[in-house]
Amino acid sequence: MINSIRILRNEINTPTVNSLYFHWDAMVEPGQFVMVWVPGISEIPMSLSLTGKEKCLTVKKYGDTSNALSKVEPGERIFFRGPYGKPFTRVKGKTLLVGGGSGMASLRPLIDKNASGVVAARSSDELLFKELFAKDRITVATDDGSEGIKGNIVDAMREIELEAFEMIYVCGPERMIKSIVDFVSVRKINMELSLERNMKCGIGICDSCSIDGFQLCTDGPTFNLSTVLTMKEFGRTKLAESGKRIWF
Amino acid sequence: MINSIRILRNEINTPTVNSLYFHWDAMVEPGQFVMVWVPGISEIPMSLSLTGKEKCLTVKKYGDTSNALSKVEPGERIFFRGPYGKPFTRVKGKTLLVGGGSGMASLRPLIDKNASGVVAARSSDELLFKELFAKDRITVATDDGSEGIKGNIVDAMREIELEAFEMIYVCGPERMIKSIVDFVSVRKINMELSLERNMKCGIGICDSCSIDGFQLCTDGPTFNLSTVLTMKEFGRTKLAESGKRIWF
Amino acid sequence: MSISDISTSIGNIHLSNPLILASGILDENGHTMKRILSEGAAAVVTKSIGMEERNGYKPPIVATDDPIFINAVGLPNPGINDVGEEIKIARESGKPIIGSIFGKDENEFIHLAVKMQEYGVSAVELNLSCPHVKGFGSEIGGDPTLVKKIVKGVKGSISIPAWAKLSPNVTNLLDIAIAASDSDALVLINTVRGMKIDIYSGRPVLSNKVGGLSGSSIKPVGIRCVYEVKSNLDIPVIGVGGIESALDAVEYIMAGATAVQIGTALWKYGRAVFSKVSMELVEFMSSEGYEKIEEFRGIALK
Amino acid sequence: MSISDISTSIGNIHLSNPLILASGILDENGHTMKRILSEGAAAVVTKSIGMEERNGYKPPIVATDDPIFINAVGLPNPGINDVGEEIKIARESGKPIIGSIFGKDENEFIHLAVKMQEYGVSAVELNLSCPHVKGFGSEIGGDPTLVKKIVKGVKGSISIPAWAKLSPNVTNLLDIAIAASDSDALVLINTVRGMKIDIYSGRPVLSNKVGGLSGSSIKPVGIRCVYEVKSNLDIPVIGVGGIESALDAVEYIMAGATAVQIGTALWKYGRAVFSKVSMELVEFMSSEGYEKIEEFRGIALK
Ligand SMILES: Cc1cc2nc3c(=O)[nH]c(=O)nc-3n(C[C@H](O)[C@H](O)[C@H](O)COP(=O)(O)OP(=O)(O)OC[C@H]3O[C@@H](n4cnc5c(N)ncnc54)[C@H](O)[C@@H]3O)c2cc1C
Ligand SMILES: Cc1cc2nc3c(=O)[nH]c(=O)nc-3n(C[C@H](O)[C@H](O)[C@H](O)COP(=O)(O)OP(=O)(O)OC[C@H]3O[C@@H](n4cnc5c(N)ncnc54)[C@H](O)[C@@H]3O)c2cc1C
Ligand SMILES: Cc1cc2nc3c(=O)[nH]c(=O)nc-3n(C[C@H](O)[C@H](O)[C@H](O)COP(=O)(O)O)c2cc1C
Ligand SMILES: Cc1cc2nc3c(=O)[nH]c(=O)nc-3n(C[C@H](O)[C@H](O)[C@H](O)COP(=O)(O)O)c2cc1C
Ligand code: FES
Ligand code: FES
Repeated sequence: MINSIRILRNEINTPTVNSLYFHWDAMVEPGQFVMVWVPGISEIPMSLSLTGKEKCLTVKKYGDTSNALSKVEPGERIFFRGPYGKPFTRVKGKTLLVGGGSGMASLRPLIDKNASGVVAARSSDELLFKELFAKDRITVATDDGSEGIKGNIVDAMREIELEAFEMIYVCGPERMIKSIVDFVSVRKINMELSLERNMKCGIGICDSCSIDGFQLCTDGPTFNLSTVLTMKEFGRTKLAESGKRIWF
Repeated sequence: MINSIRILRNEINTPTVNSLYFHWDAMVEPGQFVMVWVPGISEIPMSLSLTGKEKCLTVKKYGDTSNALSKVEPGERIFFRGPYGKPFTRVKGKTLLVGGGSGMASLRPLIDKNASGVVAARSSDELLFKELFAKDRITVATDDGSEGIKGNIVDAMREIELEAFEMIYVCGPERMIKSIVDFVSVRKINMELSLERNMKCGIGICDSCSIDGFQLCTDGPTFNLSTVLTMKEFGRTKLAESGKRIWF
Repeated sequence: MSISDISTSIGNIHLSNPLILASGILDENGHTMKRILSEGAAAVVTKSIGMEERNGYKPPIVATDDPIFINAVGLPNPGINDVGEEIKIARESGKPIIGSIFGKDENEFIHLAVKMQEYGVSAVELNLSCPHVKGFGSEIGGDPTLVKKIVKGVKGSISIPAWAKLSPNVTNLLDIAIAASDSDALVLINTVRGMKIDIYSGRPVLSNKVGGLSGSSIKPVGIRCVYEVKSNLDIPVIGVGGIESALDAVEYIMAGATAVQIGTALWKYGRAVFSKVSMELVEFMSSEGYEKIEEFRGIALK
Repeated sequence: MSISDISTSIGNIHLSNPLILASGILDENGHTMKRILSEGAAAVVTKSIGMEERNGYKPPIVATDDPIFINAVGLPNPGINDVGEEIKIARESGKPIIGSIFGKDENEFIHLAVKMQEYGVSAVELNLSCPHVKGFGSEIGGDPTLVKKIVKGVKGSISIPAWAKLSPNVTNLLDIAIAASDSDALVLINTVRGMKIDIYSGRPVLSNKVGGLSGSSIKPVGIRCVYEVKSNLDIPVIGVGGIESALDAVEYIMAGATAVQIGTALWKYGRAVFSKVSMELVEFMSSEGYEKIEEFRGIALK
């Protein structure tokens, strides 16, 4: 079933990111996503960046679909199906949220009084949702050094005592996640990672999001670190639109 | 969905009537029926003659299908779908059950300490379920006078103070019901009548059981007296297997 | 906002709402049709009527397993000579009665259509598509030459409109639709050939074994057929197949249908389905800001 | 009672249970196929593979509304040259891999089949029936002459078995089945042409507009096709369409199927559907007193 819901407001977060707010009375948990259809263009996976009664999609403009989506105006409709996917595991203690690219979108519902954040971007104005963390709980990295540490997300993580957290949640493009996984490797930490891959069906049918025989859309997108460490395809090969195996 | 249930026992009630007992955990109310399929032969409507946890079909042997059905042995399966139809309205006070032909089958679940009965048949050995009533609560009529009143069911009803009952339930072939309706006409009594007509689908689709635009299988088979009195087709015309209007 | 107008017209036949009772469901008996019309259907199509009385198949004539609904009724009908009486009763409603007919060749169809016109029906519907009766189904509805001949013959013999009802059980629906395009409207679709086996008896359920699948399972097939035909031909289409709610009806109308027919949904909702769907339609239209059906008819074709 | 044996064979291909993953569902990536085999499928059919790499259609590629499932994936595939690697990974499972192929003529099919044989598949499945890709669907699968030529050509060029997968979207399935009867088995059925329109946007949902209906809605069509073919031809048939439980599988087997394929049910049950159905099948057989599948295969045909 396709939900068609009029949005309440369209908020500009960064020059490349907008957030669309709307009411949708479905049970959604942090880490889950929907397939958003932009009629006439395409359909793309989007995490829910708010999971209470008010829901939100936080859209980074990459291509045609996300650009069109980011322009939806209050009162206009968005079309989507879901929610899909396995949510993050919730914990009681201190948490660290590590997001790159649009990754912070899916981590946003996890921001609470126990959460610290690591946000990375190319430059200062692209840092997403860093203002939602308490000042002393946020570590920032930018490629160009315009804010925080000059460097990538792993450079930011080096500054932090990772073992101090009950759970570390990570979300971002596979290449970024790969560098994080290589960095933490077999350290004794609890980490869940939300992966991103090409998705066509969103419901475990089409094989386009698969990794080591797991379907990201149904077995994931969240996986724990030890599962990711077993994945032979992770960070190495993925499927092109055609299904052809390609190397990162 | 077709239920396929093994019967527990097959009881001979009269030379032409058998009862098949089985467990079926469905909610059924007196007056409702099922469509019983005898693979390779046909499918016919049958009332439930017990509606508790143990259910029962009471089968009068008319033709191929009912004959085959009456021969099902303990441990063998019967196949049926349902329950279908509107049940009789239950009342608190004294009731009178009037059954002819196999009609007593659908009335049987209504037999309780408040119930009196009128049972009619061609001859003594065809009187169905009369033994289930208290001796002083049963009126019997036979065409050949071999037991009770010599005469038909209306002759038996003449002997009874009909106004004394909270509800009179009637079941039998349309011709018999017609004579009862003509007899009681507009008397001030509460009466519900379960009609019998050719049924093919049992679910309000095929029009073969229709009477005055009502479908017996979904609007009935039970109707109250005042509705039956408005029916122009009742007792006059019915539909042949082809759908052709035929006269009684 | 003014209240939405759900009326529509198919040629000169005006309908107070776009909902017509489909052929074969509760439309043999005149009183039944009259009651359904009084309870909200805008028009009814009669059971398909042939030259002679026919008993149809023995029960079981339906195999159901919600939402699956398969029937093999076998075209029971009183025959054209006796159906006049039923149509007369149904006509007391004052609403349009459409006479559905089936035959094995052009001459039978013409004879039946002329008789139906005599009985005062508003249009005839040519059943070119019964999926489970030998000699009347795909043998006719799958042959463009025969379809063209029948439609032409009937059109030349009567003055009331003739609708052609087509089957989805063909390799190329468009060929058949083109062959039938002399008619005043196409009715899409009849049932999809299907079958049910009971695994505890090991037997096909329907006495005829094969039957026609209808109801919600075939709605995507019906929508596809209407869309395909309306994308290619400029002829009124009446949509049928799996309509249970206004949302289903709207889907057909957006695919290009002028009106719709409802059959199997009576299984779930009874005769009340017509008033239910009408009410839902008014609701949908006013919440979406549509005042007339024309405003959204065929919009998915663009 | 001894435990029921649910193994079966299609020609020389032995299956530990009668459940095969259908083509097009989770079978592009070698690791995916391997995992599904390790979780209970007896064999997998690959995604249909063509001569060249193809991206398939843009999303939306599925339109779902339980139990309705329509897809227009558009035959995305890496192309025959690159699929060998995936098959190699899948073959590590030790279970049979069936290579599905599609082409636009005899020569393409032969080339693809020969390549598949080189990759070590246990059989090829000729997809003669994709309902929504121009040039590869009914244009081929609806033409008996072409079907005959392709099947003959392929059979003459390889030594492994060739199965022919047919479409239900034809006027006369039996004609096509006869044309394909040189193959080692028929696979029935591919999806039924269908479509979904979203009434709030007024647009067809699938980017390709028309797609293929699969899942429980088409089971009656699949059963009918298997029954129709097995009533007339003596050739092994593999049943596919809407199987979600052992009861569905048994229905196909009673209609004459030697084995079955499962696709859309992964939507509802995930990869676990294979072990679920296997367990249910053992249960059904032991409660009904069947020791082997042969005891009830085709009993509805009698
Ligand atoms: C489970 C899941 C959840 C997601 N949640 C969100 C979310 O909440 N917010 C959000 O903005 N995005 C999210 N994404 C990513 C989003 O689906 C893509 O951004 C989207 O598919 C882009 O589509 P497009 O048509 O606009 O761009 P395309 O035309 O597909 O791409 C345009 C260009 O951008 C690049 N590109 C596309 N996607 C990404 C990406 N994810 N990372 C880096 N480069 C990319 C492409 O390679 C291409 O060069 C999520 C993805 C997944 C799998
Ligand atoms: C709602 C409903 C509930 C019913 N409940 C029961 C029930 O509980 N027990 C039961 O035995 N029957 C019941 N019947 C009647 C039963 O359906 C018929 O007896 C059955 O259809 C006969 O089928 P057959 O194939 O055996 O006989 P057929 O071959 O159809 O008929 C053989 C001969 O018997 C005659 N005949 C058939 N049915 C009747 C009848 N009902 N009355 C008089 N003559 C008849 C026929 O006209 C024919 O001459 C019920 C009918 C309805 C509509
Ligand atoms: C029980 C039954 C009988 C039918 N009989 C006829 C018929 O006589 N003539 C005809 O043209 N269509 C007949 N049909 C087909 C319907 O008119 C309709 O085309 C089909 O059922 C799809 O619509 P639905 O899903 O709303 O039922 C019959 C359908 C059913 C279910
Ligand atoms: C998403 C999807 C993709 C499919 N792709 C193919 C394909 O590439 N080749 C093919 O022969 N059949 C394909 N099919 C058809 C299936 O193999 C199967 O015949 C059909 O879906 C019916 O089975 P099911 O109801 O179990 O899914 C596809 C079906 C689906 C749902
Ligand atoms: S997106 Fe299709 S399987 Fe995950
Ligand atoms: S038996 Fe078919 S409508 Fe009643």
